[in-house]
Amino acid sequence: MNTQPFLRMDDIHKRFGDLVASGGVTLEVEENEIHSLLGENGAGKSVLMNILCGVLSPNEGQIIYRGEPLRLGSPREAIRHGIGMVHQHFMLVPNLTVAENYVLGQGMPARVISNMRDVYARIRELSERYGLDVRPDALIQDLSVGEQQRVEILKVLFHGIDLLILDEPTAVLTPQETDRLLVLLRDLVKDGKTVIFISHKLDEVMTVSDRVSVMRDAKVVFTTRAADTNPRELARMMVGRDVLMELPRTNRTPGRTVFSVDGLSCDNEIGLPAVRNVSLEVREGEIVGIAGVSGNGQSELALAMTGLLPVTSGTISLNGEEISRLPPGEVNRRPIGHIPEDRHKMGIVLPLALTENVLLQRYNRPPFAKHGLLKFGTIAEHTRDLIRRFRVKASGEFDLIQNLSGGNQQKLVVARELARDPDFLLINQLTRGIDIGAMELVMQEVLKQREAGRAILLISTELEELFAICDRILVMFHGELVGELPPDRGRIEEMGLLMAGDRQEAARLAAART
Amino acid sequence: MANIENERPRAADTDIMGNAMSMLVRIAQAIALPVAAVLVALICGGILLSLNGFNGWDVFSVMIVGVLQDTRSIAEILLKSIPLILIGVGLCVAFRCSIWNIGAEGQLYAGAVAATIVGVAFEGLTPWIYVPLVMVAGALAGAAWAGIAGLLKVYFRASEIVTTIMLNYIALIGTSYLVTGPLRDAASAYPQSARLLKEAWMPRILPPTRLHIGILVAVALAIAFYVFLFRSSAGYAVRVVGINANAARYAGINVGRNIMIAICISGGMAGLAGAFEVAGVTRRLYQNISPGYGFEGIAVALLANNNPIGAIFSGGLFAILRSGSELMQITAQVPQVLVSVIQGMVILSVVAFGVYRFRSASRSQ
Amino acid sequence: MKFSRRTCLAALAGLTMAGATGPALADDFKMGLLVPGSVAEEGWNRIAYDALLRVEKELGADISYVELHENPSAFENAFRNYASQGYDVVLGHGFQFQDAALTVAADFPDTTFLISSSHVFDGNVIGLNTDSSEPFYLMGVIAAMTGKSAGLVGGLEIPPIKQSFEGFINGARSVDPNFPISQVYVGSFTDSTAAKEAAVGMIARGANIVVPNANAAGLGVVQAAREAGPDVQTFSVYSDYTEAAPENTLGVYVADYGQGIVRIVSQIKDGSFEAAGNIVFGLKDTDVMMFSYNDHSARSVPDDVRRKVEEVKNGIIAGEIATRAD
Amino acid sequence: MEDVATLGFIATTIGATWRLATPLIFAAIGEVFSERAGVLNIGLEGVMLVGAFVGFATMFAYGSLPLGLASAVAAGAVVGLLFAFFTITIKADQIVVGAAINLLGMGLTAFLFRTYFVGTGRGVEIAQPLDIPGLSDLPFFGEAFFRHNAIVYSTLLVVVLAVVVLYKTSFGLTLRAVGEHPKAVDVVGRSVAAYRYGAVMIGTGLAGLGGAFLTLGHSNQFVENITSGRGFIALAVVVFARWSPVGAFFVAMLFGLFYALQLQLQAQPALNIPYQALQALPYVMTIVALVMVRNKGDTPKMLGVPYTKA
Repeated sequence: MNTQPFLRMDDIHKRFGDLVASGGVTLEVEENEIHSLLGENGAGKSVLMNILCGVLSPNEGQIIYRGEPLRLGSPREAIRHGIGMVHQHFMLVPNLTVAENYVLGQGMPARVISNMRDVYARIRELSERYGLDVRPDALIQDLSVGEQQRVEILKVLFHGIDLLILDEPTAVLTPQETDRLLVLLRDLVKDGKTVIFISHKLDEVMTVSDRVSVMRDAKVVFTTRAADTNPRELARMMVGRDVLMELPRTNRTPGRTVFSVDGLSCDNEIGLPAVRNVSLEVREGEIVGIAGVSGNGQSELALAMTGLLPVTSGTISLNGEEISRLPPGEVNRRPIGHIPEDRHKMGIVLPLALTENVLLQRYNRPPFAKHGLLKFGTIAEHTRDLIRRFRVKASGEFDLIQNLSGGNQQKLVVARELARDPDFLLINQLTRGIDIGAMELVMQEVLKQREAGRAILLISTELEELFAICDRILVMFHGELVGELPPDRGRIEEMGLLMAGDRQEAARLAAART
Repeated sequence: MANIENERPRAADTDIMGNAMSMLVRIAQAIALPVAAVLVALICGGILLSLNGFNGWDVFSVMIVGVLQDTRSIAEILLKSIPLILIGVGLCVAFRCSIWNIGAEGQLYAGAVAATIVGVAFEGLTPWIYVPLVMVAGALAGAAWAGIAGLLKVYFRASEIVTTIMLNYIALIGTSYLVTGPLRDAASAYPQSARLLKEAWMPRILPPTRLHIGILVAVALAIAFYVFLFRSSAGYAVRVVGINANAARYAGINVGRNIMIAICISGGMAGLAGAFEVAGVTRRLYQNISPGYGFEGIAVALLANNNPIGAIFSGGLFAILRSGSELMQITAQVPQVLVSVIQGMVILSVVAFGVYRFRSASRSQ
Repeated sequence: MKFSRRTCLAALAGLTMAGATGPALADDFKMGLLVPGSVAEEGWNRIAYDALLRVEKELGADISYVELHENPSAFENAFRNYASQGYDVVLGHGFQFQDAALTVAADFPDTTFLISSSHVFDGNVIGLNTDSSEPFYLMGVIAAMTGKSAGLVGGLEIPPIKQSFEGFINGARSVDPNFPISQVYVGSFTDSTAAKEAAVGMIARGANIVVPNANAAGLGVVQAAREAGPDVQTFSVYSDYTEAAPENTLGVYVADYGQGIVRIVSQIKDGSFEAAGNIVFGLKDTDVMMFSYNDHSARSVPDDVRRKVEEVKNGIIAGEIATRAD
Repeated sequence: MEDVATLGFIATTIGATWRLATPLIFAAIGEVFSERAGVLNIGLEGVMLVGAFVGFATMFAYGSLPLGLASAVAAGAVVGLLFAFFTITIKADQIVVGAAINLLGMGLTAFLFRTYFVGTGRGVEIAQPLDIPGLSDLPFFGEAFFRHNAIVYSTLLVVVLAVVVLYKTSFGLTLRAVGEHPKAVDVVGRSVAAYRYGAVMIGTGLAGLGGAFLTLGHSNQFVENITSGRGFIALAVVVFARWSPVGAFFVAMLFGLFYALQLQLQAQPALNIPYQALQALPYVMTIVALVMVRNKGDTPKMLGVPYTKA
């Protein structure tokens, strides 16, 4: 009976033009297990899972599911076979309700939607069974990211799925929410479901999985039982060599205060208060971290600090100069660097060349411009220099930046900002979406800046990143700074409570520790 | 935007031979696309003619030979190309900034009206002052008219597509009012303005033809705006705003100001075109002074891939099409409306070829 | 509209040679026409096109026309194109062609430039005017004698249209100084929908005579009259389109511009043409300007009115009645 | 002199309003479908011309009003297919292709009209006003509301149908999602492209009908450029109506009112305003309206953005 596994993806190939996304992947998943799929960005995890849920079709290879070959023409067919996926970027239409999202694409197009009452009832029932707290009539755009994820998971359950695929589900969650999710996944397995869990967070994978597969360079290179491995081994399999997660750094006494914020408040784009009365200071040779679940005002704080969002009250000073009322063009003229949160949204201009991206904030002043005209010779030389120093993989300085991988794009952004020789460097998500190799390089570069006496503020949702390089970590919740901790992995639970806004419990924990 | 081809300036000190070669290849590609597109459109037009009882081949051969037969014909084409190049170049700047200014027609009228008001007002002024004055008046009025749409976009986020279309109608109706009312030539019953003073006329550069200095101005401005867009800081800012407004803000570029700059440049160029029409060609303001140059300019910019230098050639091509269509009707009685069919087809085939090229480029990556 | 390879090549050869050797070469008598809009429209542009066709038929001339939609900058070039190809007569159909013709005329003394709706007279540039205020004056008389109130729907506010309306008003007021008349300009020669609604509005407010002067858009007015039933009447102006609303058409004013043109052009052709000034066609030119009644109208014009109109007409021809100021 | 405020004047104006709004209602509601699915079609003017011409030509040849209207809808949909092919399949810029469609529509209808209809001079039989017993003869209300032809009344039907299709069917739900978050539609196995084709063709089909109203429901002749800018006005109506079919109906009525007032007020000799000021009114009001409603962020998020799988 059990000669055939529950699911077998056999020698799957998928190419996009010359890019090989799956180069003969073979993956076996047993029924009723949580099977984690680990891998760096670009290793081919998402493509493989998109093939499994019918969004993409493979060039070669076959899928055996419950002993039968499975040919999927569309995600609808996958759902019919009981395979569903919770995507990393939610597939929820913001101007529709939860229930409308659930019935989206179901049934004949000409069907008049009349059974909404049944849909509501079913949603309520499932929501209660798994303790998900989802209201069927809520508009998606009114929900928080965490709520939206619960809506997504419930959607898959709503469609009666047996094999559930989750693509990096914990990236947007607090540690507590993550724990809750992991418990939920266990419950689902108890109910007879099978889960494929994509992640790059080793600790979660170790906690939740029955088995783990590691992907590298578009292939599955390693599959094992979770009990038989350890994080170090998994990390080595992911990058193909040992990874040093502990970066060496010197003990250094911070110098004078370079950058400080006092009582800062600002509103978000739609006019709601986003940052409340934030005060902090960053000194020479110090890396200050801001931890928090995304959506707690960090983005607005970063924008406000660089003049991109108007400040409603409070002051920002750089080297003693008050800059909170300056327009961004003026802030740019100060020795301040800013690595933005979402490089595609603001850090780079995709259809332009590397040179023209390096030019970005300094397009109108020496050494790149003179008498209003751009000096391409100087710009090109500077760009070549950055490419060399930061090992950016590009065919040349005139290559379009959209042809570069995410990691190389980020390296160029980091390179550009560091090359501006800033006294104060603001980093919002240093390593988001880049592979471990690039991660190490950029983290080391930032540490070098610390050695050189720069003041650095690192906003991140990745605790690993913060613990690795920060001197102290502030925690942000609902627009406020709710606590400060040293970068001590032993206090991660305390940090999680602060990130969830539970100051009392965190304080109790801190008290108990001493 | 359809396919923002990226201008990639090369540093002088890199491989010169390689640069020259790749430059040639790029130029060849840039030329091959519009030429192929125009050929396809002409073939479609020819088929349409043949289906309706004309001999398409003969019609087109008459057209091409006819429009290029002598100095005067060529001068006429150049004359027609002046407004098309000016408007096309201006729209290259606007489109590079992702501003869909559909209102060049109205801005042309605004320029024509201003040029007329100035052009009939100052007796005894020397042409050395008067001619530039008329040009400046036209350009400023066009820029101001476009600026209304710009302000509405920046302050009220009103879609410039809609506002510029509305402003077209208002400009046309306003001109109709002016030539039947306040600006009407007192000496005539006709809805036309008084003749512009002789000193305000655009000097002719190739007598006895009507070709005037506008062609030199248009070409010079095309080159100037090429330099502006691809070689200057200000033009870089305009382009970044057009591609990614968030990145522009991040870079310290004032998005609203650059939207205003781009839309006012395009409006100013259209206004200048209007000034050239009244002061260089008709010498009076009529209520229908433009046969749709403002709309044609959109196609001119597109065919040029939003490159001002390219707009010189695409503007010239559209002028040939237009002259040719008049000749086509004179000699072969082919309805002139066919020219808008051909223009439509030119646009569609440019789009189709452009996408093909874009796709093959991305495959090779 | 067949267009053969042979004629095309001939035209091509003619063109090139004309360019090289000047106008004297051409043997055949040739006439060209510039119209400011589509000859496919009922009304103004069509009149000129019909005239051109008659010149071809009756005088055996080679003809050609070009439509220059709202395009003043192209006028001069078109005149030059024709003149340099040896065309003997070029008709610019509209006052707006006048400046361009004057500019070109000096270079082509052998070509006669006729300009419609213009009072110009300068060497070989001669204005031709069809004074539509005269027939419209008659319509005004009829309206005031048989109707309650009248509405006039114009295209754009340009002299030929303004003058015709002035004639209508003067005619009506000569009968009844308080006769109510309203006017609307729809601002377009193509928007027949707006023209119709303008007429519908007038009818609703009591007008039982509505008269268009808006080229193609004018058809909307006829349509409005027809839908309003037999009580509302209109006139067919410039050309005869009685059949569009046979029961609602009181009369037909046909400007047989062709006849007038043929007359002038034949004189030019045989060299007998001597102009002493610009030419005005009026009711006196009975071959050119015809006004007739439609007996199928539901409210056919009664005989006493017809007699009165005949009197007025004679008065106009005799110059005793001025149909408009100036 | 007549008083502007008389009941007769108001009744006439209201009647004219609805008739003048009718082509706008069809075109604007069609465009709501298209834009809700993320496709901006500025080629409406050209499509309406094609509808006006094809409807007229069919009626001329076969004398059947239903056939004429149906062929106008079909012709509009065919032009929509062309537009959709370029913008959805080839992923060309929607504004550029729309501009080309306008040129083609204008040129082709004029070219064909001249080649085949010049000199025919004859009109066609148009849709007759319905005589509704008891209502058409009512004072005031009869003139204002109950003396229209079936095409005018069908605008009400179109609004209702549009609301039902857009908000009460699976198709409509998916269509709205396509303009907002196409990937979400893709992953549930519906083809984004197919929905966009559908939305565009519904839009152009209705625009074709709007055009046909001009030749088959109002004047009885095709005239070159008979739409006289109504396609562009319809675009403004959609923005003003915040992409709602019901809104589109009322905003189109408002524009109809401006048109009607313009024509009616001109005929008032007592009013001493240059008629051009009245003519400019609808366009000025559009701009004022845009400023007043601001951009509330209910623009379909993916409007104008081609969708690429994965």
